[in-house]
Amino acid sequence: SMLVSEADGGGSFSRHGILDAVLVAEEMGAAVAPGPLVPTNVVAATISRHGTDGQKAAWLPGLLSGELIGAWVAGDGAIVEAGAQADVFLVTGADGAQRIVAAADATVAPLGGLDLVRRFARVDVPVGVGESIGGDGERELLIAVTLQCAETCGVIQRIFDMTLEYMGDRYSFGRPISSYQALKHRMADNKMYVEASHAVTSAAARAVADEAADVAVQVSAAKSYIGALATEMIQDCVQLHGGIGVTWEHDLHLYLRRATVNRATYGTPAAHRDRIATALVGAA
Amino acid sequence: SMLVSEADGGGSFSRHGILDAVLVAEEMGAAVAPGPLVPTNVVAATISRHGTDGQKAAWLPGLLSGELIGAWVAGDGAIVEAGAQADVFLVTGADGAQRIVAAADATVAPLGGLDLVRRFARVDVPVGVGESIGGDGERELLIAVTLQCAETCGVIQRIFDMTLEYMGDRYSFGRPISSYQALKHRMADNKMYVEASHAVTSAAARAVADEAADVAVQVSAAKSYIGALATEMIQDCVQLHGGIGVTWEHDLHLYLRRATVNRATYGTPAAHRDRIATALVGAA
Amino acid sequence: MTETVDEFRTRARAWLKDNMPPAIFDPWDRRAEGRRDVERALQRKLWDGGFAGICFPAEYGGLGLPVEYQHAFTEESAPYDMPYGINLPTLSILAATLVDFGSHEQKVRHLPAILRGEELWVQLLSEPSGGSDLAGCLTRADRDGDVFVLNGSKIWSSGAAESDYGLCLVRTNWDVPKHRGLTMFILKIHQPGVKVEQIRQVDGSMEFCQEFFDDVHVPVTDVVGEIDDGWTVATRLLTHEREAVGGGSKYTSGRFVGHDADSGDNTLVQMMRGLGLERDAVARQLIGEAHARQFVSQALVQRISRGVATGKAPPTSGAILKLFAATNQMRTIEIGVELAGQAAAAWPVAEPKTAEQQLSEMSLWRQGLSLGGGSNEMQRNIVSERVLGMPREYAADREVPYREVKRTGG
Amino acid sequence: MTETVDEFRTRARAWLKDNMPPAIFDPWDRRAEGRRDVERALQRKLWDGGFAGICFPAEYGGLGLPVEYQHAFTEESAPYDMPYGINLPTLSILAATLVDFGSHEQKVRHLPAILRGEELWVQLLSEPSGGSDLAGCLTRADRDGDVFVLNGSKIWSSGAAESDYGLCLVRTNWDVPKHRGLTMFILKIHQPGVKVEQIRQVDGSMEFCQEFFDDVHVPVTDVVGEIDDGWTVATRLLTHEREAVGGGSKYTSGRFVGHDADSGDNTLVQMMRGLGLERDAVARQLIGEAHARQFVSQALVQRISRGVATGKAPPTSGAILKLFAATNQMRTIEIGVELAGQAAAAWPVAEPKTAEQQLSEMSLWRQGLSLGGGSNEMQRNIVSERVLGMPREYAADREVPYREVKRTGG
Repeated sequence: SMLVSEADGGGSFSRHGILDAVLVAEEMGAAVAPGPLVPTNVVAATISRHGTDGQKAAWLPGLLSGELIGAWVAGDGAIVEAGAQADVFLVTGADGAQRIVAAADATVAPLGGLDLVRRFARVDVPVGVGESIGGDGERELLIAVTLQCAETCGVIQRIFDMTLEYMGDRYSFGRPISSYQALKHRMADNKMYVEASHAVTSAAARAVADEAADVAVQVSAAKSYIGALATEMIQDCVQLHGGIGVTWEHDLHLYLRRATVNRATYGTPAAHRDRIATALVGAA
Repeated sequence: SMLVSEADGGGSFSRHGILDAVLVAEEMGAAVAPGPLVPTNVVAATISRHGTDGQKAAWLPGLLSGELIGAWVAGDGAIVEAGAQADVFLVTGADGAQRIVAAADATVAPLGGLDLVRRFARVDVPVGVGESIGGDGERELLIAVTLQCAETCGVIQRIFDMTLEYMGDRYSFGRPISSYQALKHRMADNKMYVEASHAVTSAAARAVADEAADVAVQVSAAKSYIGALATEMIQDCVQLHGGIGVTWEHDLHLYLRRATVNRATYGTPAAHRDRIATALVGAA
Repeated sequence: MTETVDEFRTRARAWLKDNMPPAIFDPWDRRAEGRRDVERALQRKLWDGGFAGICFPAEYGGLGLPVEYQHAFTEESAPYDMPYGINLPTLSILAATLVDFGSHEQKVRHLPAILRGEELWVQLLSEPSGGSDLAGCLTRADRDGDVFVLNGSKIWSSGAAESDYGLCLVRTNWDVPKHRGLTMFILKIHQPGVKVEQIRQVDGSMEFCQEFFDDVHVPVTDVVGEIDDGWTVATRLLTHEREAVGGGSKYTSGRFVGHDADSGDNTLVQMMRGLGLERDAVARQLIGEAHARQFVSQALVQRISRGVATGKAPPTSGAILKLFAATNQMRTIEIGVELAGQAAAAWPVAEPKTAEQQLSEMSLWRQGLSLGGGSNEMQRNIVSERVLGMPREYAADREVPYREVKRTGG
Repeated sequence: MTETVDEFRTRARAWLKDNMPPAIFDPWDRRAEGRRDVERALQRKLWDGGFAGICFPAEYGGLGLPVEYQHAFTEESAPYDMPYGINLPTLSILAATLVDFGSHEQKVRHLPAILRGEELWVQLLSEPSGGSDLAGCLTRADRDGDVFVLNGSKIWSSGAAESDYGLCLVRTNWDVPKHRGLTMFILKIHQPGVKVEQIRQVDGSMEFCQEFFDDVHVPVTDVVGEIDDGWTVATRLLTHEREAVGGGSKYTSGRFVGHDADSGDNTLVQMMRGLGLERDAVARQLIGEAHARQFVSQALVQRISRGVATGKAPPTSGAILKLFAATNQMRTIEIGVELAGQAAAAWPVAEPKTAEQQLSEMSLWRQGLSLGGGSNEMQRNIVSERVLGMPREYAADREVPYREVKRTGG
């Protein structure tokens, strides 16, 4: 993982692991890759940052090699990404207290879900099991949301490129559909959305890397901007594809599923807007 | 007034006064006429429906002839339409109890406002003054909102017609701007909005006339649909007019002012959406 | 003496109570397997009870009554299950077009059978290469004496695999501009040379089909309208489609018209309760908006239908209804996804499905109504050009022999 | 030895503290009467302190430094009042175009004067009949020896009445297609034959003007670029404008660029507190959205500016910034109206105006940024055609002698 310090066996291509992880996340989005992007990164980062030597020795080598899978149980554990695949859980309580819990010590119930390859589970962790570890869930959330936004950027960039190409190839009424002004204007807006999404995600990633004073607001700004915009933009691209866009054979729906799941998890856009409001005018 | 029974000196062109009043309201909207449309109608309707013979004799002839102006003070009286011009107030308390109060018995402070011809005032009515009258403010609100929506329909219909004509006359790059597909599609949407606004307002007016069981929801549906849609549509028409659309000389801003004021008063769209939610899932 | 609307209503109420099963609340159940046979039987019941085809001509098996009678029947039928799927497309689009353009023999042969639930029909207009450009079709019919020989392919036909007949638009003349070389045929689906393949949609369902034609023989007597004048028939068919999908057809019987026409409003309320969001101020705004839109939708159908019926609005105004229905579906499902929150991502596997799961899966298919039956873009063209009279869009294929026109992949 | 960015920043911080007055929080005050003279004086201070024209060529009075120095200065200047109004249009559009196309003599004559705050400039492009079609201008210049004689009218020039010079696009040849018969002139505003009328906007303000030209004599030496090649100059001017209005120009100094570029974000927070809505869940959603958009806006400016600077993005990408800035302003003001609720309709008459009154009046002018500096529609054309390479829109006036082209009222 790029979020684990070099001393702990991790490493990164640049000074800040998060900036590299963001690039990987974008690639995963572009390919709608299945891998547990967020959970393993979050768990490994917390163990590297706050773990005892024993905790590091127990889990980091496996997490770094990919032999072990980590998952993050926040709040009530109703929807935990990779919960049924995980070997180890980072559990964050309502009070922010964190524990490392072996999967065998928790009760796991796999869930159905919209994403066909990335799975979720309900995870119930009994009181008192596991070992205490530092951190309070906030930095975990910032990392999770930043990576998730980056992945969604990869998704919408790919969909945008795919749609632009399709519009040039497809003729209607003797003209390529890319020549119709109403559609051109929508693609101009979509281009703006894609660029703006990349921009705010990069800014959020830099804020996480630099531990900027306003990092929480910057990360929530990214999620609240991108969350519903991504699904709306993909739906517009489905529309621009015509009937083929709603068939199983066309990949579009895989991207729509991923973007919808990313929108709904690690705090909805609405929840993140409320976090921003808290920063501006205090808690509700 | 068309909302006063014939026995009380009112009268209407059809069985239901509200349906005729709606037509008048639309005309007023199309002309951005100044007259106190809602207040006098609401006050006269309540006196006709619930007033004693004495109250009717004291106020109705004047209200019907236009010699007297009525205004409706609901809630805290912070923003009362025609408050500074009124001779008589219908006051609805927080508990729904209603009173008829002569203007001289209240404290009136004129306000500045967005509409250049339709004015508002702060009205403070001392406890205990005035005469009790029936009703609880609910039917008053239904009449007010229905008339207001009808007026806004007149506003957006006029703006739509004006814009469509302008687009045919105006050339850009050697073509009338009405020939650009991106603009045509926006006008198609605008046409749909205008028709939908007329439709839901007519339905609400019929529900008020028939005292339908779901009248409250129907009226709130009209307001919550039309409220922000009207201002947004007018702004789009400003945009379609180009620079001339934001000049004082062009009438567009008069309509925008009226639509904005109608949106903001007698319950915001948000307040009316909440009323609908109450009907569906109970009070908040 | 003619029965009044009120008398008709009273009689219908009693008959419905005695004959029709209770309504199916869940709109998703109406897409279940075997549903088509259920609907054929329901339609047969209506026929036997004398309530089928209320606005269809009496000469061809209908009741020949004004639309007010149909509205009354539809209102009374709300508590009961009805053959909603036969409304659209069979009754309101295909049979409606036959009423307008079919020969006397064609009407006698098909309309009563349709009203008895014996024939389900489908429209065969779109082609794989064509998209919105329906007149740009490449499926061809070559005349050979008293028959035409069809070759080509059609796509996006709703439920063709389980249907009996189609109206099929094909090119019969390549030397004239595209709108002038088309002919509309009645086509039996299940016959040699016709292969039907189902298309799997994003939500896993199989509503649509693609058909392949390999030397299919069609008698000249199955031409609807004139040879090479099929576009006139197709235009009327599309007008009926817009009205029907928008909810304004007089030929539909029962409240649910079009797939998912319920727009998920009930599902949203159910979900809000299930998630305990009744007092959440933001959720209340969303449900309030969705519900308001339902009222607007109904009111708009009334306004436009009346406008068209009385001649105050042009017939093309049906495009406004179609556009509203489709964009309203987009917005309502978006509201659902927003309401569902985290629950849109994953759910306990359960039967019946939770409202969140239904909504979330439905969101994949959100643009369905915006694409089928003429895309939103086509409706906006129609509204701007034919309702508002704005200048026509430049078409590169106008007044050019069709064989010279540029096409996808060409 | 060259000063590093950090050294420059430190020196700037100290100088600003000692010399510049505190920032004006309220963006509306920046439109007050007399503001232009204040800004001329502020610009003069920058000049005297050696901080004017950081990215302008040293040869013409600037500092000739890379953009990082300007960014550092802008960041440091945040707490202080700056000549924001001179940034746009004088420095970032008109002076920028002079840098690119002016002759050596023109630059020597005007650039130092501009950097000293002595010359305010204005663009004279739009015409009453023209709208977005800037090249379709009808103002004419006829050559008479060493001078051209101008006749016609320009409109939507920002603050022309209080400005000194303009770049004015006029038609010098009617026998060629429209883009090939234009010439760009330096035009002194206050001279015989030029009449300037102010236009009253919907919010009562008088920012824009219309100019009337009646036999105005302009020396040939005031032609910028080549005669009949003014469209090349205008195109570059428009590129500078998009960058500047979008917030990505290296020639602006100080954070507020463009009118109301603050987008009312602070006003919204102020209003929310004033109305006691801090705990209203719906209001919190709105303020959260507005604030998030501010971050997106800033991040987008950075991304696109860097992309253009490094050649990764085409120069026309400035259109994305302009479109975002304008649509963001639309949405932010709409959020304000929604937040204000009933208070948007009427208010106690007070000085200073309440936040609600400001917002409400500002909403009348909401489309200002979407119209000025190239409408949103033009930006969408540019993004789709020149950034994305989609096919060009059909123009009825292409390759036709301009005197034959159809025009408004023609």
